[in-house]
Amino acid sequence: MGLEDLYQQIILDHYRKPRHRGELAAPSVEVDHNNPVCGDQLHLEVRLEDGRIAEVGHTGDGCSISQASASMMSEAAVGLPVDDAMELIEHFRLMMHREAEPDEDRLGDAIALEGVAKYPVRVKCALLSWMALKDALQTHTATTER
Amino acid sequence: MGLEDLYQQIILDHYRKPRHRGELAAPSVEVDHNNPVCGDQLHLEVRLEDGRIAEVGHTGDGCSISQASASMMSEAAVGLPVDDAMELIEHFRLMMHREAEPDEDRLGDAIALEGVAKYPVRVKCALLSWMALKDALQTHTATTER
Amino acid sequence: MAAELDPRALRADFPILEREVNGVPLVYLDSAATSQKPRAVLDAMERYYTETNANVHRGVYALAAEATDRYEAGRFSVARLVGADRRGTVFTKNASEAINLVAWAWGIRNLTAGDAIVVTEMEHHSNIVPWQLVAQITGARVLFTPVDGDGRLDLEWLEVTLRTEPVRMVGVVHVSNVLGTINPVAEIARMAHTYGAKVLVDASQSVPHMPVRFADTGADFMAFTGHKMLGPTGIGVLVADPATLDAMEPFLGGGEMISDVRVEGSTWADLPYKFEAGTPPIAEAVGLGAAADYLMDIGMDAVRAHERSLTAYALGVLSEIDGITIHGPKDPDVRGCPISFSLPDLHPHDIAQLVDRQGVCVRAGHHCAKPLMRTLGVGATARASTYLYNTEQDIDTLARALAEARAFMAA
Amino acid sequence: MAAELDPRALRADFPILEREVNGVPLVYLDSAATSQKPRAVLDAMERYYTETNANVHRGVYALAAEATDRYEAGRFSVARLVGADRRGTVFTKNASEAINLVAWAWGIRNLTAGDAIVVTEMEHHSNIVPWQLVAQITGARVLFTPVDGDGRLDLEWLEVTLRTEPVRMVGVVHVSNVLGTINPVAEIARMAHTYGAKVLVDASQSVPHMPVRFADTGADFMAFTGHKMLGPTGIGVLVADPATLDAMEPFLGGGEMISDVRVEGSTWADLPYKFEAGTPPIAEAVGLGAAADYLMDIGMDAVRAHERSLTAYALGVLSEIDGITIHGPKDPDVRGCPISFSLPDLHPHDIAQLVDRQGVCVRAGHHCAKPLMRTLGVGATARASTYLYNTEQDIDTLARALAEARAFMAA
Ligand SMILES: Cc1ncc(COP(=O)(O)O)c(C=O)c1O
Ligand SMILES: Cc1ncc(COP(=O)(O)O)c(C=O)c1O
Repeated sequence: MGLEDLYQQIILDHYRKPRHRGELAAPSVEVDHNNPVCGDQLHLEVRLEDGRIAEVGHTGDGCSISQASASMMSEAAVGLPVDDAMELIEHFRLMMHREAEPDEDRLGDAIALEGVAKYPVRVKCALLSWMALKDALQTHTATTER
Repeated sequence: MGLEDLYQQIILDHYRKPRHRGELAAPSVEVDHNNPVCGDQLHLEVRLEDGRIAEVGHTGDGCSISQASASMMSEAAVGLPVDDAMELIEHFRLMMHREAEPDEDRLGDAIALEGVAKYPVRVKCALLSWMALKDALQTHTATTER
Repeated sequence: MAAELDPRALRADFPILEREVNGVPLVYLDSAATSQKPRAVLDAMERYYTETNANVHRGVYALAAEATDRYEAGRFSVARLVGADRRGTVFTKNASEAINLVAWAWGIRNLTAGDAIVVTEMEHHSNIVPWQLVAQITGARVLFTPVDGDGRLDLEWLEVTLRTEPVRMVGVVHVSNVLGTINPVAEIARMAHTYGAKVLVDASQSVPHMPVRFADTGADFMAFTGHKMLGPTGIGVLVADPATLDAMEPFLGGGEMISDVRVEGSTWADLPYKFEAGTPPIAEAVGLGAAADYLMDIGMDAVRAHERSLTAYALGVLSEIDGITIHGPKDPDVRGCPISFSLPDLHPHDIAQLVDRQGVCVRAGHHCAKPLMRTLGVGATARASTYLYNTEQDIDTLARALAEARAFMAA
Repeated sequence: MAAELDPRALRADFPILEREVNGVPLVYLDSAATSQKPRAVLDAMERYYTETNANVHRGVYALAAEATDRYEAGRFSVARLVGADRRGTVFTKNASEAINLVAWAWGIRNLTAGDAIVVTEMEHHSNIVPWQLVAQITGARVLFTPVDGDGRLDLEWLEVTLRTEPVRMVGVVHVSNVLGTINPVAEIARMAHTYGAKVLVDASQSVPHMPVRFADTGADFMAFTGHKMLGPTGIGVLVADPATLDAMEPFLGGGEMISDVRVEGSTWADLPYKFEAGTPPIAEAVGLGAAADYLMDIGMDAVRAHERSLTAYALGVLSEIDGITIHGPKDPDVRGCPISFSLPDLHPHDIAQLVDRQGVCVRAGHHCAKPLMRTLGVGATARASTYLYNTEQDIDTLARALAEARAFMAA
């Protein structure tokens, strides 16, 4: 298994030029997640409009995989209805545990992270931003329903 | 190393026909000792007269080594002044830890127990009655001095 | 239907059995104290150390990932052997630590003055002393279920005690290491649960020798030990439902078992790691996994069938010895393989010493069960115990050695 | 004057070092996590299992006596290595358990609400979390001695705290597994004792690498671990003065550690057995004894001299890397061999992953020292750590691999 799987050009590209990096002017919800095992930290902001993800912004520190993943996640998520986003998160999680065939149409560039599944210690890095998004969406739903 | 060392005829003889076995009519002091590791139990009674060991009686249960040792100890101790008995006990203890050349004149038949030193788990069996005697003598001294 | 087990073929897997003692072949009849190890177990550990030794978890490099894989594969095999969830399969250093884990982590925080902990008179010290220590600190009391003349637990006493005392925990040995008794743990667990008590089953003598499914025991906790089941020293196992463990605070603190450590306090790792502080017994887990695989390959049904028949044979041979007292049940269907016995004219220590001359290893002493020794009214017993590598010939050698020992002492 | 050590000759003793990773030779630079094992250690354990495996203590037969002898010989070697009394040399499962033993057995009974336990910001979690757990139960507080910018302890803070707080215990790491700092433990022990506090020294990273005499540390308790000093997993050591241990109640209860067990309560075995509940790590003690013998044959002065010079070399080579931050002291005389570093453009995880391609094993993460990571203001570091089998060439390979990793990520 070559490292090229893990560090594909597209991943390095997202790492070097992260999309949707930064803070939002008017986030609907924000969450902080970190991976206590490796010290990766992520601050995620989401703006929702009419049940859709209108905007995503992320800041923080982490390894190439966690940074690239946050960038790819943001790209894939923006524009999705909340329900679809939740489904996509679950699909990504299953892919990282090698329990689902990845669906490129939905994942976009994030399909490149498939190779991370072979490196169990790095899976948490890849999942960090996706789990943060899940938490953000659930938090938002819970707050607005109340 | 042959088992014959451990089970010399003289030891078996003391085991089968223990000397000084039984209780005394008028003990000066009595103690109970047991070896919790193997369940050996010993009740020891001593009668002292003019600073000498006048009589010894032992009862209890145990393996051949502990029984024979009690018999041999009794033989060696009867008639000794307390101080000499204490010295003899220490001499026996050192012999069991291979730290002294055994002195047959003082030990009598108990010199046959020298071979037990090669069997560390059995050393406690051989020492049981000697440690009981030490305790009995010290208890008696402590009580009468008070 | 389980294939039959051929002990003569299996013996070739155990290097030590080729050894001689005092010029005669080794006849090892002390597997209840510790078992011998097959080549497969020794080789698995040797391979671990020479191929992938690295500290587990969190290492990014390939060696560390391989080490972690092998460690977790060991856990997987052990969990499979007893039908446990791998999240509820915690590695400890031995069965004693597994029981202490429950006594301290659960007991210190859940027991209060006046509470009762019930154990049995036939428990191994490892399922008595931890409770006494924790009772001393919390003010709880330790009560002992009596054992009857046939070596069986007095379940009526237990029922009454559960009904009338604030019993919070019942600790019971699955198979007695002295009497061989197989206790009705599922029935005991049902009784205990009716009265809201938790149940810890000490399976140290059952898991190595018979099919044991954790769920079938009905227990909340089950402890066993690696070295008695063909595995290495230095490893034991605590099995529990993950939900039970989730509800508990950790026991030992240190590396591996944390999620985050802050000056203000710490949070815990997921199961089973929450209970595995410090560098775990990695090579030992690999070895124990290999032992579990070896046992599963043979089949625990076949192991039990072999030992049941060997125990029946041994009971027959030994009971013909003049004056012998065999402690515990006489029916091989309700007992495991430890056979304790007494002879009127030979102290257990002398028995063990004298049969050793014939290469026969049996244990003499209290077998870490002093309360039971008092119930039996003896200071010590001699104990012969078999495993899958023993044959009827080994029993015959023991019987012959006992006869010679007798003759020697009488001569 | 110690003979010099030739790492190239020693490497032949370590089978794993012949292994390749990803098609290139293994360059193992993670000995602070766990060391590799020489043939002598593996063979001692193999011989134990194939020649004399039996449960120790109390077995009358020859095999059990031999097993006991080898187990106790292991203890003797370990005690000799650190100048300890064998009665005060207790085998545990790892360093973490050794520290927990003190925290629980001593702490639960001696700490009361408001008492202070002082540790340091550079402690390994194993010397933090046990105290937090026991503090939680007793109402004591855990205070952290600050670490300054050069990776040294703030002894003034410690002095003030000892003077103004009811400090009962000071826990301090001898050599930091992250910074490499060698702490002045004897001075700290003197300070602590002046104010009536006990001292526990975590010697996990010192005993393997330099001469350590227990008496010279001034500590009441000293903990270290087998797997970092050429020994097997599954064994650690607690050293203390026998008088200190005599005054303590036991920790884990079970077989081996009792003198008598009665329904009404139990009494304890002599030292060190009082603290060794259950079947001990027998083969592991044999292996660790062989490791101690191996180290003493080479001489700990020679080990330290080799590692001091290798550390000096590594500090020189690494400090030339553009933008690197090396954490901890820069003077090789006051530090052990773990070297933690950060690069501005490469996350530690990426470093460890990328240099692994060159066969280089370094660790990335918090190294079980999260409070220290917060002090350093980093989430994680990369850490290279050497041992007696490493050479300057290994350091060169690391430097080359780091340069290539950089180039790869920048490409
Ligand atoms: C300084 C220090 N203390 C304690 C430990 C814990 O040792 P173990 O994991 O063997 O319990 C380690 C190693 O991980 C260490 O580096
Ligand atoms: C029934 C029983 N429980 C517990 C133990 C303790 O096992 P360990 O010594 O491995 O902790 C033993 C064996 O000694 C045993 O036979």
